[in-house]
Amino acid sequence: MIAPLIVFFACAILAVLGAILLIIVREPIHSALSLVVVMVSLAILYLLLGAPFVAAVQILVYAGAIMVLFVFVIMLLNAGEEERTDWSKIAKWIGLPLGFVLLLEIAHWLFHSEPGTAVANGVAAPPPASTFALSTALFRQYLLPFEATSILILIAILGALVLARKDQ
Amino acid sequence: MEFISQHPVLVVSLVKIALTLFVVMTALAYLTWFERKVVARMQSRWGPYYVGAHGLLQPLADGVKFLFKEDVTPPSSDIVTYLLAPFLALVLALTAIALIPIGPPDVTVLGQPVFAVSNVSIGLIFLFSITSLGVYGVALAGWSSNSKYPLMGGLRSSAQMISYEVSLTLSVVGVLLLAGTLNLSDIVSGPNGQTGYWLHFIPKWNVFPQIVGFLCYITAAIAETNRVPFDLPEAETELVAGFHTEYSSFKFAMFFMAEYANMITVSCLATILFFGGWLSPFGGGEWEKFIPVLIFGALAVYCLYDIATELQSIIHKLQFTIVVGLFLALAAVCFFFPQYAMPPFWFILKIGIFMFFYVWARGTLPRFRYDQLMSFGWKLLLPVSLANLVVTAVVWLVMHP
Amino acid sequence: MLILNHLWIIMLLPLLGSATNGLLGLPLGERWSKAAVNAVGVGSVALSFLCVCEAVREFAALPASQVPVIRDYFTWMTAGPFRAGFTLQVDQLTIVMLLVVTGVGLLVHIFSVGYMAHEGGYYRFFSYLNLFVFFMLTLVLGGNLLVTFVGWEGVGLCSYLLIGFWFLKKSAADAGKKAFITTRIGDMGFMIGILLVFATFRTVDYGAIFQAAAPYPVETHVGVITAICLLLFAGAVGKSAQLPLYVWLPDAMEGPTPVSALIHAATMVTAGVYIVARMNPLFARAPIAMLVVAIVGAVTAFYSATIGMAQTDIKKVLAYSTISQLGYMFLACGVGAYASGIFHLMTHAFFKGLLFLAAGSVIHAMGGEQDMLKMGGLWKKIPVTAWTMLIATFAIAGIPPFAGFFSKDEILWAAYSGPYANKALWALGFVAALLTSFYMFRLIFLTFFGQQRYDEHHVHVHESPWIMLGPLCVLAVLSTVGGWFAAPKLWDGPDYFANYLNPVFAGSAALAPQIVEPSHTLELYFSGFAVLAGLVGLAIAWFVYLGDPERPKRLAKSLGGLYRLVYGKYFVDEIYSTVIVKPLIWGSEHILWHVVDEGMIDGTVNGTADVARAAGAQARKLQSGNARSYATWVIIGAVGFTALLLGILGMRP
Amino acid sequence: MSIPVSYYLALSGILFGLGVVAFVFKRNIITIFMAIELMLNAVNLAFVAFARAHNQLDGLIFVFFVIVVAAAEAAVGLAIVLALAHTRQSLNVDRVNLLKF
Repeated sequence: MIAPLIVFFACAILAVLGAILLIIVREPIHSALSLVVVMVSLAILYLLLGAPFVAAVQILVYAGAIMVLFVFVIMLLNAGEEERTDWSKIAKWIGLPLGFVLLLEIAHWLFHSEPGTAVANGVAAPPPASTFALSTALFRQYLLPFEATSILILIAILGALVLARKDQ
Repeated sequence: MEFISQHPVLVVSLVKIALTLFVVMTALAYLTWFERKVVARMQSRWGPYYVGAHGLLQPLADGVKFLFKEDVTPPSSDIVTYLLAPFLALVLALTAIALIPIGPPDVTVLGQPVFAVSNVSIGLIFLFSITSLGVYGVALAGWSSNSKYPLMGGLRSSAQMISYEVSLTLSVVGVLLLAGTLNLSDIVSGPNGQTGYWLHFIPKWNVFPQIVGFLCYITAAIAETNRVPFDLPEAETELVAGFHTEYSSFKFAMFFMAEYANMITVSCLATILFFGGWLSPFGGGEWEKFIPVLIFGALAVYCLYDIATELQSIIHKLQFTIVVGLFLALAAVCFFFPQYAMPPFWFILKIGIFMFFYVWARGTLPRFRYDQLMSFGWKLLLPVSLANLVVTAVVWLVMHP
Repeated sequence: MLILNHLWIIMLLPLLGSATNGLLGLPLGERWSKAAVNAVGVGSVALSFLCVCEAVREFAALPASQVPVIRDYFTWMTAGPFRAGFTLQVDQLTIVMLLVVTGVGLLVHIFSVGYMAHEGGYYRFFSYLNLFVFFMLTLVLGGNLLVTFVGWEGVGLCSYLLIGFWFLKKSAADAGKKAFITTRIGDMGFMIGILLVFATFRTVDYGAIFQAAAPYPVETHVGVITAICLLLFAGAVGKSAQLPLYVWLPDAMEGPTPVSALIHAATMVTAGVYIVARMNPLFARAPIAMLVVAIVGAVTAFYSATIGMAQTDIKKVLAYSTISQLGYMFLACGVGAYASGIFHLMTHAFFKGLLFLAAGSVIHAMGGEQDMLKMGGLWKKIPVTAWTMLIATFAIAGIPPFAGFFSKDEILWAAYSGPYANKALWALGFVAALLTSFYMFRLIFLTFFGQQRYDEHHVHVHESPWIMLGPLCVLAVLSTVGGWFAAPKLWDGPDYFANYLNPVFAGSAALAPQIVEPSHTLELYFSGFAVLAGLVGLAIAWFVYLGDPERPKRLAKSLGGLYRLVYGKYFVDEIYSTVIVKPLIWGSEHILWHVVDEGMIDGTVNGTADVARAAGAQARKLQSGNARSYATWVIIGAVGFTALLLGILGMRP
Repeated sequence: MSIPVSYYLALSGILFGLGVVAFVFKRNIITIFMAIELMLNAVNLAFVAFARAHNQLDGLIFVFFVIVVAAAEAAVGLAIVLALAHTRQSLNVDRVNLLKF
């Protein structure tokens, strides 16, 4: 079956295109949409990687909540096209090239990091991660960090409230 | 032929998809008719009456009207998103339905389960993730129209959907605790699903232990689908038509269908989670097939009586004879293939009840004010569903040491 | 085995009491009067006492094989080979100490309810007192030197807090500081001792130490064990107010009287004796150290007894008497009669606690007057106090059959005939005994007999409430019968107390030089002598103070310089202040402050600051305030780092 | 047919790099936030890929934590953006240089 490979490359190309689109478009909401595209394609990749639950959560939380929040704020502030000011010379002349350098570096490094034979899919692949096993790990082994994140969320909510209040 | 036998998955899936699409589309169309009829009765009117017998062809006429209306695209709009929005809305709404099992997973054709387009192991989460994307349709429509009212409508709806999605999800978790699975058909007929009885006569449906959760769910569901009394995104008295003000002809129709598709989806979910899905309240004995037979028979008889007395024009009489035939055919199917017909029958019956509930609410309830909406969602619904979750968890722990 | 398995309960209760009173005391005291504070303060100690009783019962049921009971609750600190757990240990010695601490502590708490009733900072007082009990229990329960040391410092702290309880009174505050600083000198030695112990034996757990010490021979010259013993003894000297670090104890009398009774008579000051007894296997291997202990003890006993003779402040007299009695205990330890030392520790806790409480009652009756010359003739007015105090006096003066007689007699006998016998020390102790009886009866006569030297109209004398008298009576009974464990010795019977403690001290007894046990009759004679000394002291006191009132003055005049010397406490405080304190102050002002601090330290700091400021002035140019520039810097870092990784690790990390 | 894990890793690397570029290149503060989200997503992909490669769940767990942190960050960050927009009337980070000396 060649199907997984096709799916992978389709999603990969889609994701990269989305990322590039995020950079080049000027309308913030378009950037948001392209980011959603990236996320959805990543979710499909997760499915391919045998992590359906993570894929679902990726869409549910990332695309469905966080990005909606972004869109909402953009609409609320009615953010128009961004003006391409270049007040930071260093960002213009050094930052961008270096960014690309970093891109190449990481890609190159990661590409060679694992011996290319590691099976990620196909016949010999392990079965997809069951939700049960996942939850067991999350609530037994990683209980403390889990609780910590819950506290983090709480604090974040409070912080958001305090920050966004007008009458200060 | 041997192609079919070689690729059963592909074929059956395609057939299922096509069938589902057809059925759902028709249902959408006739839901509008149903709604108009019921509301009309509540307001002691006749409702659609002349296009076809009892206005049976009204939806068709509407469809044609939508198709042939002029398609206006506001010049100042952001064209890409403007076009994208309605597609997004409708596609997502239809996709969600594909996850709904309307019958037991063990009924198969060519070794493929027939009653669900796709039976995902974590169907519930997927369903929620897809519906959660539904916000984009509305929000983008509101934004891309690039005019005041749609923007407000979009803002409202996105805020409202985000707010109520939380309660929606939380109210379901209680059921998940009871069922111990995310698979929709397992929730209905799994190892600790909803088969069986309490005290030999109360069906083991989650609605009884989870009544609070159910109430939270149905409230949040109505809000999620932007229906009365939570239809602020399209509050015509304040925002003309809300987010789809600038949409005309078929794009508008897509939003319209998306809304009804969402209604169906949440009703299906409610049925599966709280009302035992396709399970019959009488334990599914062999005799039950007579229930639908009798019902359809009665309907057929009523139609015949109608033909005899009520209907004047010959065309209407003809149409109704077709309807009679349809009813008789359904009755026959239910009688001869009960194992294929009964589960969908119960399922659709339950959904029908929910639909009636929707329409009923629309016919009776006034609309919320926006701040009321928000404070209701955050200050009442969310805490209640949370409390329900906690209580359920505690009780569950006590009962399963 | 409830308590023995959960020894921490005993300690925890007073701590909880202290915390409750300390944190909630103010609101409690305001809302539900002082009853709540009392309930918490006394209740916690009472419960703790009950727990101790239970522990004693369980301990008694234990087979000898399981003694000492050692419970290691959690690892407190580890560093390389070093490991100190939160270890608690119970053996016979601990049992005795526990009973003394919680028992006397309980009585003192009850007494305080009456005595402090009209004081401000009531809850504070009880909070401190409970805290003290907690630390004292930590000290005696501690299964290794570090836990003990925690208690050791803790009781020091509580002593400081309680001496300075009336911190608005300058003398009290100063006394507190003095006590703290003086004891710190000893604690320094104690700490070094602990370090040396670890350096030598690679452990701080008592059991392990003694096992590790087993192979060491008895040192005839000054070796490492001698050094350890002397250093630990230095701590003991500080804590137990022996020569030359005794000066803080008399001043500590500035604190409330119950405090003096509990901390500065019954428990804390005996910690030194406890630690010496606890480390007896080491001391047994360091005869020189033992000799030092014995000498210090005997000299202190005599020396402070002489000072006691001339004091007129009733509590000061008791303070010096305490010092001298502690001297006895060290003498006992020094001559290897640890059991007798602990025995005297216990009896002393009874009668000295009683004396202090009674004195407190007297002061209470006199409305705060402490000068004995302004008392007199109180016998009829406050009979209960008088009787109990008289009993205690008999006990301390060593009149049979009261408790003090047996313990002190044992000590003197051991000093005369024990394995480490030393006639000179015995002589000192004997004279000290005589003096003791003299100044104690002097106190009694001046206070209760003779014509009254205060005027009725200002002071109206009244007996204390029963909440104060109750403890007095209990202690009176104890200081009467407390010594009868050893009574059978008189007719050559066993000494139950010594036998009970025997397991703790057997090891060191084995190392003692062999001696021929002198005859029992001789022992009886010596007991006779001791009693005689007591009676003689009584007689002299009678003669001097119950004769005509002019006689003491004439006596003082005739003694002249000697009297002034004694009356001035040998001017030790003055000497210390001129020889040590003043130069210290001068040095710290002219050298440490002006040169070191202002010159070097401040100079360095300011210099650094200037450099930093100059550098910052340049560096802030980077702060363009543009977020994207900052982001660029981050990326530069990231790229550099990644490049580094790639460079070092090559293609395949 | 099997896909080498390194493909996924390379993809995640590329996405991360693009995120970095976006972070420097974009001026709109909200978009910059999105760039951060993009980087986080890239990291998530790497996590999931590793989890698959070593057939362990820990990677997936970490993805959850990353998502949670991202949510918190988005909440606070957008609140800051709102406050900023109210005070400065601009979303352009070039115009917001409060961190100046």
